[in-house]
Amino acid sequence: MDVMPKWAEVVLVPLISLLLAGIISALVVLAIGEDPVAAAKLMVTGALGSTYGWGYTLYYATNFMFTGLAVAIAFHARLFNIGGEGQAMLGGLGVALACLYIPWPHWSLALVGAAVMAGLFGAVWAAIPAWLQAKRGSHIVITTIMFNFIAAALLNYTLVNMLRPKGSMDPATARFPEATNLPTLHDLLSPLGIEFSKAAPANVSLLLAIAACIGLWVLIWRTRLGYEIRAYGHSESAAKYAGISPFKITMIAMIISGALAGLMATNNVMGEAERLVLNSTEGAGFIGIAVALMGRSHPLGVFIAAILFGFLYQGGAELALWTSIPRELIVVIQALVILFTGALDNMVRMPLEKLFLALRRARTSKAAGAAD
Amino acid sequence: MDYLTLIQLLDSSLRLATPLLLACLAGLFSERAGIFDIGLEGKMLAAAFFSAAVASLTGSVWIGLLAGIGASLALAALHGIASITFRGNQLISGVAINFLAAGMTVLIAQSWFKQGGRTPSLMGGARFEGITLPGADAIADVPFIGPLYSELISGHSILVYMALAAVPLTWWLLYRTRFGLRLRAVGENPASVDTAGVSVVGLRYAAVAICGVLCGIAGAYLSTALQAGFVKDMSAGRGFIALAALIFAKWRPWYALWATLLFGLFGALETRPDVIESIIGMKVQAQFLGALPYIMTVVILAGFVGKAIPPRAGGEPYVKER
Amino acid sequence: EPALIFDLGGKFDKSFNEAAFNGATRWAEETGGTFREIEMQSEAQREQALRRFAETGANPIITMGFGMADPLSAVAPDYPDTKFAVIDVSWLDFPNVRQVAFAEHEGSYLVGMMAAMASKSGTVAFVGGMDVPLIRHFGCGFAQGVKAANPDAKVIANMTGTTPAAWNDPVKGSEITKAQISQGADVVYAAAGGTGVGVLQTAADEGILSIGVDSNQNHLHPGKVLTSMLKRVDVAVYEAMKAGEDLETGVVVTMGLAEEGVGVAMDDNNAALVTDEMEAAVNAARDDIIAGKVNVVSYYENDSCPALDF
Amino acid sequence: MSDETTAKRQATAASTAPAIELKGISKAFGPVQANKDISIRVMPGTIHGIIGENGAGKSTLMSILYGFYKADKGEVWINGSKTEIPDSQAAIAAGIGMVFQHFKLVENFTVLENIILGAEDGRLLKPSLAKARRSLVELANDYGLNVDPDALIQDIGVGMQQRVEILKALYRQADILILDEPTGVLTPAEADQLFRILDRLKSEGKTIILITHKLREIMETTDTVSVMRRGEMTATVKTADTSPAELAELMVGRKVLLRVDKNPPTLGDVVLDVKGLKVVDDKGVERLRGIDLQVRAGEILGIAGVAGNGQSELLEVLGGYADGTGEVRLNGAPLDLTGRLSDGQSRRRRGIAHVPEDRQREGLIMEYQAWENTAFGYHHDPEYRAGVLMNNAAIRDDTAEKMERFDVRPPNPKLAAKNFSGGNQQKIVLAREIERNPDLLLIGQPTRGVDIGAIEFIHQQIVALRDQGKAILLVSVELEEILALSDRIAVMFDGQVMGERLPDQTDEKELGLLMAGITDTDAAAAAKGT
Ligand SMILES: Nc1ncnc2c1ncn2[C@@H]1O[C@H](COP(=O)(O)OP(=O)(O)OP(=O)(O)O)[C@@H](O)[C@H]1O
Ligand SMILES: Nc1ncnc2c1ncn2[C@@H]1O[C@H](COP(=O)(O)OP(=O)(O)OP(=O)(O)O)[C@@H](O)[C@H]1O
Ligand SMILES: [Mg+2]
Ligand SMILES: [Mg+2]
Repeated sequence: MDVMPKWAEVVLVPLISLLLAGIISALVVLAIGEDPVAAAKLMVTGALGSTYGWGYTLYYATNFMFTGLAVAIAFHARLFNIGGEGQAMLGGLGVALACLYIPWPHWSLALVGAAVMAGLFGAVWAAIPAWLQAKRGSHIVITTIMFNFIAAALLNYTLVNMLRPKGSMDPATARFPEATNLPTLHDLLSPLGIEFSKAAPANVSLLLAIAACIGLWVLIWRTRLGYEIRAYGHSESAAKYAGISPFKITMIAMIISGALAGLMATNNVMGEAERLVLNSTEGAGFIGIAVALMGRSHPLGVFIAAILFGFLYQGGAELALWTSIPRELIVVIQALVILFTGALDNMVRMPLEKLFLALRRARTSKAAGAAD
Repeated sequence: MDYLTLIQLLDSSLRLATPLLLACLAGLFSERAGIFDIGLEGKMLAAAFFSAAVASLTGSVWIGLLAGIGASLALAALHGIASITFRGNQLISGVAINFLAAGMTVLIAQSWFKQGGRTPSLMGGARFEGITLPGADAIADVPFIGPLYSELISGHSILVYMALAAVPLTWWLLYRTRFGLRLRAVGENPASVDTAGVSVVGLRYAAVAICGVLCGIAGAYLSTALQAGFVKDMSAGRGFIALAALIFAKWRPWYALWATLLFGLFGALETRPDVIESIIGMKVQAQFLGALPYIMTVVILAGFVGKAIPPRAGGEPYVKER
Repeated sequence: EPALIFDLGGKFDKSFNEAAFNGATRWAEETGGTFREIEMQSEAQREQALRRFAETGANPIITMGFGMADPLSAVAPDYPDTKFAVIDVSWLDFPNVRQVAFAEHEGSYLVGMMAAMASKSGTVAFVGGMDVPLIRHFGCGFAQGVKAANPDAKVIANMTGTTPAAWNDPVKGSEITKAQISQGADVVYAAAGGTGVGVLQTAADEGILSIGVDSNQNHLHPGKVLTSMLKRVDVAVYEAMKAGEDLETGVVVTMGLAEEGVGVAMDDNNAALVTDEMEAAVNAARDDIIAGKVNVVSYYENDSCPALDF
Repeated sequence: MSDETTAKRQATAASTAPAIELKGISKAFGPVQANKDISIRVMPGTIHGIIGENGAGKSTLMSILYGFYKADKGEVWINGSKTEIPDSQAAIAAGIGMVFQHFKLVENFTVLENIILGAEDGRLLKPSLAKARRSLVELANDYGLNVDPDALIQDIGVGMQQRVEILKALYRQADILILDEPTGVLTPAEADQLFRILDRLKSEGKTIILITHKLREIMETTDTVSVMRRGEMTATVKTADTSPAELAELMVGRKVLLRVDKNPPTLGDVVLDVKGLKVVDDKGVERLRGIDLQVRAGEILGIAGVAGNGQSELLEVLGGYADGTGEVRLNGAPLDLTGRLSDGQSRRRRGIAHVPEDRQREGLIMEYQAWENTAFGYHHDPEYRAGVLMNNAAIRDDTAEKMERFDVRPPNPKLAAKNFSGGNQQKIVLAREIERNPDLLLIGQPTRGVDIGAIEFIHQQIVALRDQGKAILLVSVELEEILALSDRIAVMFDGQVMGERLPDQTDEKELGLLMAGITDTDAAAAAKGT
């Protein structure tokens, strides 16, 4: 039986946790001699106060949705995929190859082609650790960490020695052809008469990410495969009893996970940079872990957590732009948000539960009194 | 590869392995007690900063070491409060601690020293110097054992010897003392400890505290022994490698030593492409060289190690009453 | 009001970005002016920062690093009235962009000569940060200088890694240096950001000479740093700010030896280390390069180095 | 025994104060009121029984006495003086020992380590271990509690594990011993031995509280008995003054049939035919060493045996989640034992349903809601699916029906499995498997830990399925259950079938000998000898 009404669990607890994170962050801002109220205002208006701000917030959020979903689906099968970073790097490689070497007639086809390549490359990079886990018992946490480093080396090699245009200093590919450039939200929304900032990088792959959220929700909660993945995640022994193959589930879950991480490249590589640069993932794979954990591995939760992190990134950028607050402060604020909403949530929940229980007791005893 | 090169490689391996070993043992205590800790990295980083900062301010590396341990302990306490007292998600707490340390160290460094998130370079007594073991100079010229003793065994900072001593000590503590028995039990089945009348919470806090101390030493080793000061993000992922080594070592102290030495050796080999080339007989790409330690790890893991079974109650908060 | 955009390394990277910051600070102190600045955290902010500053009327906008080339080509045409300066880029073509490129290979060549002359063992070493072409460019010039001074000299080159962590891993820098010392190196040149701190420290501890990079690092270990390869980013930034809205754009400014954009650091800290002979050789080489009598090959020319294998 | 405890014992024997007195104990878990104002007195040197339905609050009450939970209200008096028991340490100090329903042992520790855990004599283990080893020998001699002190818990059977739990309490010199459903996992022989030990302890003046669902045990061993219902203590009576039927009624609030009613079987064709079945586990140990069995339609074949003699492996191979060698035929057609079709799905398609021995580890996903568990293993069935999707509405409707037919309480398809009591969890599994109308039902430990009201119901369902002409392979360590339900009994020992008997031509004693590995001829000889 639930002690608290659902709205309290879903809304009140995270809200109070966020508030606490905000208060502590404010104290830190104060400690380094800045004005926390102004800083907060700056973050909110900078990230949400204009379509320009939204455009950036959503751009970052798109990255985190993909990597968050990737970690989440693996969590459902009780697999801890720390390798999102490497899988996303490989996804970038897939996108680059697709965009550079195939003459696409239109962006929509290019997006499909690039997405397939990105997913494929990411999936392969996840499938190897999955196979090693399923067949050889090699702990997936170690192997995926190792595969991140290996991916970085591989990417470095291909960019420095193979894909870099001759004579360029920048370890990056050439710009992708015009035809592969994805429409931004400005391009998508202006035909509808909605004015959206032209400069912001949020693009059509946001829709892809949202589709991935919905698709994953259907997969996890509505399909037989999702049912099997969750069952395996909850209890391997019971899964075996029911005829669910651990090998199959491990492979499938990790392949989906890797493909999702790889798909991130449609946003940052194809949608934003329009070329593959060396450090294109910038730790989004790791942020994905925090996003999945905070979103409780539920696609809707991942969606919301991704937007929250997008907000922190963009708001933080605005802070850095307009104040002399060092960028490390943003990292601290992120840490506090993760800490309070993700790890110290019971600190808020426990007293709330007591409160609601007391309220309920009072109500039932009153009702009993009235009945007498 | 000649003998002296081998000695140099092993010497380098030992230095590189030391912070990994300390962090690995730190993780071992915590995880053996059922508290997963991916915040080793953050604790090490915080300790690296505070030990260097305080050593630089006071001029005494020992006070610095204490400060580093203190900082690491503070983060360990945070992890304890989140995951023991409030039964939070241990992974999330660890992630948060890593972020917190990465941000706070630079913020504080900047406001204290105004050198762009660094500490000033440490001089003299503010640094751990290598210790020359008795007789090292005398026998340095003796063939074979001379270099072995004077180069490889002698000449490290005291923290290296402490880390090496920590291995048998950890083993002894875990397997030969009451505390160790209870600690291992609480990671396997906390209810068994609880019904035996011993505090689960107390034991877990103790384990997390030991973890903090060891991470503190690891961090101090980075900034005050291997280096002479703090540079932002200087832990450079070593906490994660230590975690990998811990799984590699199947949560056992002696295996932890071998696993971290192996990682150390890989790291040392990476600095000697000439040696690798002479072994495999061809030139290796720089990038491949960089990836080699990680590839080797995967190969060894898949080929020889097999399944590692973590402590059964690991990662789960102990909840008596739902 | 001028604006300054730092590269991802952050303004206190003890080399490139910090030099820019120093130049800007000098300008601010001398003129009493103020400037805007931003440290970026991600690739996507490059364009964001450019537009932001352009929109709020900052002029000129000075940006750091080759990574800015691409975003700048997207932004510059949108703000024809704003003047941009970009450091380390030379291949764009916009009327409102001033490109400043440094001949790092020439400076590295000079310190390479000094290294070869200071070396007793005939073996010198190079430690790079992240393995990117720019760093190979440094190493390549260095190796050519070494060979010029001593054709028999051996150059050992190592990169720290393939991820951005390679810029901030002094521990690994130390270990690499120790490995190089055990191979006989007695002078080491570090072009590795924060990792270089470890290289210089270890060189000082182990009693060999080191060479700093970008800004003058001779003072870090007085008497133990042979010299530093100066890359006068500070001068470029200072001058761009001083020119203000009159900044000349649409040009590529090459800061080589002739322009004193690169050079070797000589001060009290290393005076005892630099022999007259060394100084003479360096000066002669500088004159020869400026006069075109000596050609230092750039790594970019055909992505390979005549004096060193990467 | 030390002088000190002897002195204490004499003191308690002399006084007339109750060994234990609980006054007005209340305890709530969140919204669940597990104990309501409970008072109870237990005199020293007696055995006091506690019975009650699943979830009545028995374990909770005892856990409070042992300091595992903290009561919201109420007092504990030990030997006539009020005692605060904030934690188990205090309970141990007050001379209380408890053997929990779910053992509290560390699986990968040795017996000895488990025994000293928390009761070490000093900071170092060596002396503690040596001392415990000596005490263990004494205790083994005194009570016949033999265990290998150096065996790992994970390597010994549950019966042995329980001995370790009892030894733990005795090692801590407990005067008051609480046993929570101790015989749920024991063989009759082991149970008998346990009760002999309890008698022995009682005669030494120790006080014992025994929680059990088995009325026979209550009648045979206790002096007084308390009945709990829905968190309240509804009655406390002298055992001599009551009867099983009365207790059963007090417990569930209605009359309960204590015997299974069944007609003689009408046998059909052979459904399951097993020949020379062998299984080797991942450690390379041969767990089944050539099994031959047949089960006919309309028949219940009961497999008796001490836990760990291969019954589990037999069920696993037949259920499709362990590999074996040999020949198994279902309705005349061979089953794949190692290949691609050797999995749970294929088995189900062939008409084999399986109620596993361990409902919480295998039969259910504890986090899944009841309706999801109803489809578990059958989630690919056409009626439960809509393309790649699950047909959730259909499954929920079906679940609601099944819950009603099987009287699952509460009949809420959306409650997670972990929130049902053990008995109701078992009913969910049974409903799922029986309602598939299988040709062959494999059923392991159908009533383990289940209260008598639910046992009655479950037994009826099994018999009803047989009467529909289905073949049933029943594995149980409860001899009583085997005898009551089976049409034929096979006894397993050490991976082999020791022999087959008809229920009306054998008794617990003969079966017990077979279960101990004493062969037919030995048994016959032994029988003659007596
Ligand atoms: N740790 C716990 N947290 C929450 N609720 C609990 C806990 N333990 C028991 N309960 C609840 O308290 C009530 C009494 O449980 P208890 O285990 O005492 O029953 P019981 O009489 O021992 O049942 P059984 O015969 O099945 O063992 C049940 O409703 C149960 O769900
Ligand atoms: N988390 C919970 N919240 C609310 N009620 C619960 C919860 N867990 C269990 N219950 C209730 O507890 C009662 C019995 O559960 P309990 O855990 O005691 O099972 P049990 O009968 O002891 O099982 P077993 O005998 O197999 O141990 C049920 O009525 C169930 O509704
Ligand atoms: Mg129970
Ligand atoms: Mg119970």
